[in-house]
Formats: sequence, structure tokens, C-alpha cells
Amino acid sequence: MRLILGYFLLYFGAIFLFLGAFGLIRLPDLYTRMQASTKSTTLGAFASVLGVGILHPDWFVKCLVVALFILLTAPVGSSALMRAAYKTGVPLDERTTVDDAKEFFGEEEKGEAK
Amino acid sequence: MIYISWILIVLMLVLSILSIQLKNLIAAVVAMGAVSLIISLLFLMLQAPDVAMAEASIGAALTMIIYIIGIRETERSEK
Amino acid sequence: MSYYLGSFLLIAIGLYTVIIKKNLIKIVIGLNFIASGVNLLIVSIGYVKNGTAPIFSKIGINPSAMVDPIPQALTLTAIVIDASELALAVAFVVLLYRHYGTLDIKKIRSLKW
Amino acid sequence: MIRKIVYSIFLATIVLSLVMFFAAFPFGQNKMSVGEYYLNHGVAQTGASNIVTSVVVDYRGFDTLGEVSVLFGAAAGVAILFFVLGENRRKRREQVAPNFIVRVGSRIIFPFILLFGTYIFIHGHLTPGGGFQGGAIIASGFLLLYLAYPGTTVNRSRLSMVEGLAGITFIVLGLYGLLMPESSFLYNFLPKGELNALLSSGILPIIYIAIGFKVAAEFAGIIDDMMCEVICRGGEK
Repeated sequence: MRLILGYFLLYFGAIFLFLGAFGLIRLPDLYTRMQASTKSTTLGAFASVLGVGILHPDWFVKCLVVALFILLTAPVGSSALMRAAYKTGVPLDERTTVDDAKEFFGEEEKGEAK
Repeated sequence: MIYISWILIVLMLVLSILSIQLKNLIAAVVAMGAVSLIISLLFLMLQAPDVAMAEASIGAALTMIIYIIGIRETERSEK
Repeated sequence: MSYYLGSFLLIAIGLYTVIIKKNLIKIVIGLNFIASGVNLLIVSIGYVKNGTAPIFSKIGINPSAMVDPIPQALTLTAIVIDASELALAVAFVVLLYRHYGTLDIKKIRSLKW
Repeated sequence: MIRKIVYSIFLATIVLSLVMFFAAFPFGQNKMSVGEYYLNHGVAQTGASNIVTSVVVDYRGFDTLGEVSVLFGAAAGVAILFFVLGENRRKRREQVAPNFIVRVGSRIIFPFILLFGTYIFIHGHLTPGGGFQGGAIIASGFLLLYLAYPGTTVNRSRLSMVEGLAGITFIVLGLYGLLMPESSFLYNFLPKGELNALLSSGILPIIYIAIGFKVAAEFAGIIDDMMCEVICRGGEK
């Protein structure tokens, strides 16, 4: 049972990590690539670290702490990067239809800060 | 298992050449941080975990930040 | 063997940067490469094939199958010194930029021919 | 162009001569002479299970003292360059405040970074890591604080007090060894304890903790100088 759960989590994480890398190549502009590389990589790393912790019960607490820190740090860093990219005026893909950040940051601010 | 070290070393050399050829200095510094990170992996493969920790925390984090502050005080790009 | 070649080439790339490049920040980056290459060379000299890290974490580890601890200790202190010296070099670069208004080493007189 | 070719030939010569020199020292072979002695007798003589720590702090402790003083010199050099020789300050630049997520996240993560750095340098004689690594991790925690809250100031006098106390601890422990019957600098006068226990190996953990505080204070000082230079409020204190 323990082995099944551990290997399931490991393969689940590996699939998500692969999807993240695939999206990094295939998606059109910076923002969607960042989303692919952050969301799926966070889930993938979380699941695979937990799987290792379940397979080796001695390391379970350490793996739990590592997973918690991945969960805490990766979204924070990626949100800061995205915000900096939007403020320096990295262009969106031309197929984009909704731009909610424009009214949030104000239109005059875009492309001005360097 | 032997080939992993060759792959990492070729990657390290390519990144270092990239780092000295890039015109954008921030990109050059980021490439230099990647070189430091690969060197810390190599230290780990050479069975030196102490040195690997020192290189990862000092070479890849603190040095990069110091360079970025220096670039922010001066010019962003070469020439 | 790959470690030796990689560290030699890294030292060569750093020397090339220091000699050829005109930008001060690039020169400091080259100094950093030389330091990293020398550290890698020193640690790889002390490596023993199929050795373990020099830590007796469990009872009954054979001390004859360990890598050399002395190059690791030397490198450990060298890395910290490198970082602080690079901070000093960046401080010099910032002050030179304030004084001359440029990072080009050709325009700053009497630093390079 | 001709310069590049000439220097490339020069560098190729250097690499070739290095390759020919190191052909006499094949990779992966056992070349130890002094290292053998440390590996065989290090645990019995110092009581630390990490031999790198016992070499750094005990066998070559004097070397480490010199290294720490070089670090102090570099940090003092940065401070002198920016605060004494620096030009008159420009106006305070506009700072873009970081967003809500970064501020809250860094406030949550900062104590854990301090805890991790402290763990690293307290267990320096048992596990990989030690004063230098732990000090650098603590300094990067301070860096995170600077990035998240641009108006942060570190109390510089308190910082230099920590640094001075750490240095004095190192020197006093070293000089106390001269009073012992063996009479050598940094003589390990406390009981060794048993292997792989936290309270073992005499004065080694105390010295490594002192080194950790000193390195953390130096690097935090360097970062504080440079960040002050960016924000241009250094003259106000």
C-alpha cells in the first residue's frame, strides 16, 4: 500500500514536471510560459518530494519540510518576476483578449518604470 | 554515470562563454550565477558537501546580488 | 579527467575575459571565473576514486576510502574570501563610474594600453 | 584583432602546459600524505565527526583566524569606499515598492531562514556545513528583508558589536589554550564527549558558532552598505 502510494505520487509529480517543461517550449509569450513553469512545477516537485518521503519513512518529516518550503517560496518568486515583467512592458501575445492587470496597475504606469 | 560530469562541464563552459559574450550585463550576471550553481553540483559529485553548500549560498546568491547592485548603480549594457 | 579539463578551460576563459574585454563589470566577472576554476581544480586534485565524503556520520566507515579533507578546507575559506573581495571590486567599479562617467576601460586613462 | 589572436595563442599555451603538468597527477588516485594522518587520527584527537571542520577550526585554526581578518578588511574597505571617499550624494531615488505577496511571503519566510542558518552552524561539527555557510545563509535572509521592505535599516552599531564579540571569543579561546600545560594556540581544553553527539568535540562548536556570527555580520554589513548606496540615504544614519 505504502509502495503503491509512493510510486503513484512520484509518477504524478514526474508527469506534471514534464508538462511544465513542455509548456515552457510550446506556449507563445512570457506570461503563459511563466504560468506553465510555475504552477505545474510547484505541484510536480511537491508531489515527487512527498512520494520520496512516503517511500522512505525515515525522511518523511524532512521531506514534509522541504515540500512546505517549495509551496511557500515558488509562487512568491514567480509573482514578483511576473510583476516586474509587466511593469517593464514585456508585450503580451496578440491573441490575448483579457488584460486585468492594466486597470489594476493603471495604464500610464506600463512601460514607464525601468 | 560518468557522462553526467562531462555533460555538466560542457554546460558550464558554454554558459561561461555566453556570460562573457552577452551585451546585456544583467543577463551576463545571471549566466555567471548559473555557472556557480553548476560548479556547486560538481563539488557535490566530487564528495565535498561542505564546499558545495558554501558555493551554492555564497557564489550563486550573494555574489549575484552584489553584481546586480553594482550594475544598477552604473550602466545596464556594455557599450 | 573531465574535471581537470573543465577547470583549465574555465581558468583560460577567465584570463581571456580579463585581458580582452573592455567593460569593467565584465573584467570582474572574469576574475570570478578564475577563482571558481582554481577552486574546482583544487578540490578535484583531492578526489579519490569511489571515495566518500570525509564525515564519520555512522560507526564503521573506513577512513581509507575517503577523499582528502585538506583541499576542501582550503577551498571553503577561499570561497568566502572571493565573495568579499568581489564586493570590494564592485565598490571600486562604482566609484570609478562616478568619477569618469563610463565603464569603458579605454576611456579611463592609465588602466590599460 | 591581432591582439585577440596573440592572446588566444598565449592562453592555449597556458592550458597545454597545465595539461602536461597535471599528467603527472592522475585524476582519482590517492595522493594524500597529511590527509591520511587527519583521517586516521582526527576523530580521536578532536572528537568532531566532520573532518573538514576539524581541519578548518582545529588543525588550521590560525589560518582561519587570518581568513576572518581578511574578511573584516574587505568589509571595512567597502564601508570606507562608500562612506568616506564617496562623492556627495544624489537625491533619493524613487523606489518601486514590492507587492503584497512578496512582503507577506518574506515576513513568513525570514524567521525560518534565520533558523536554518543557525541550525547549519550549530551542527557544523557533525554534518556538512558550518560557520561560513550558515553565516552566508543568514546574510541572505537579511538581503530578503531589504528587497521586500526598501526602507529597512540594520542597526550598524549593534552589528559591529556582534562582530567584535565573535572575534574576541575566537581570540580569547585561542589564547586560553596557551595557559594549558600543552601550551599551544587553540588547544582543545574542554572534554571531547562522545562521537556524533551535539555537545562534543570541546571548543570546536563554540569557535564555529563565533565564526558564523562574524561572517553573518560582515556580509550583512556589506549588503547594508551597497543597499544604502542604491537607496541613497546612507548619510542620514
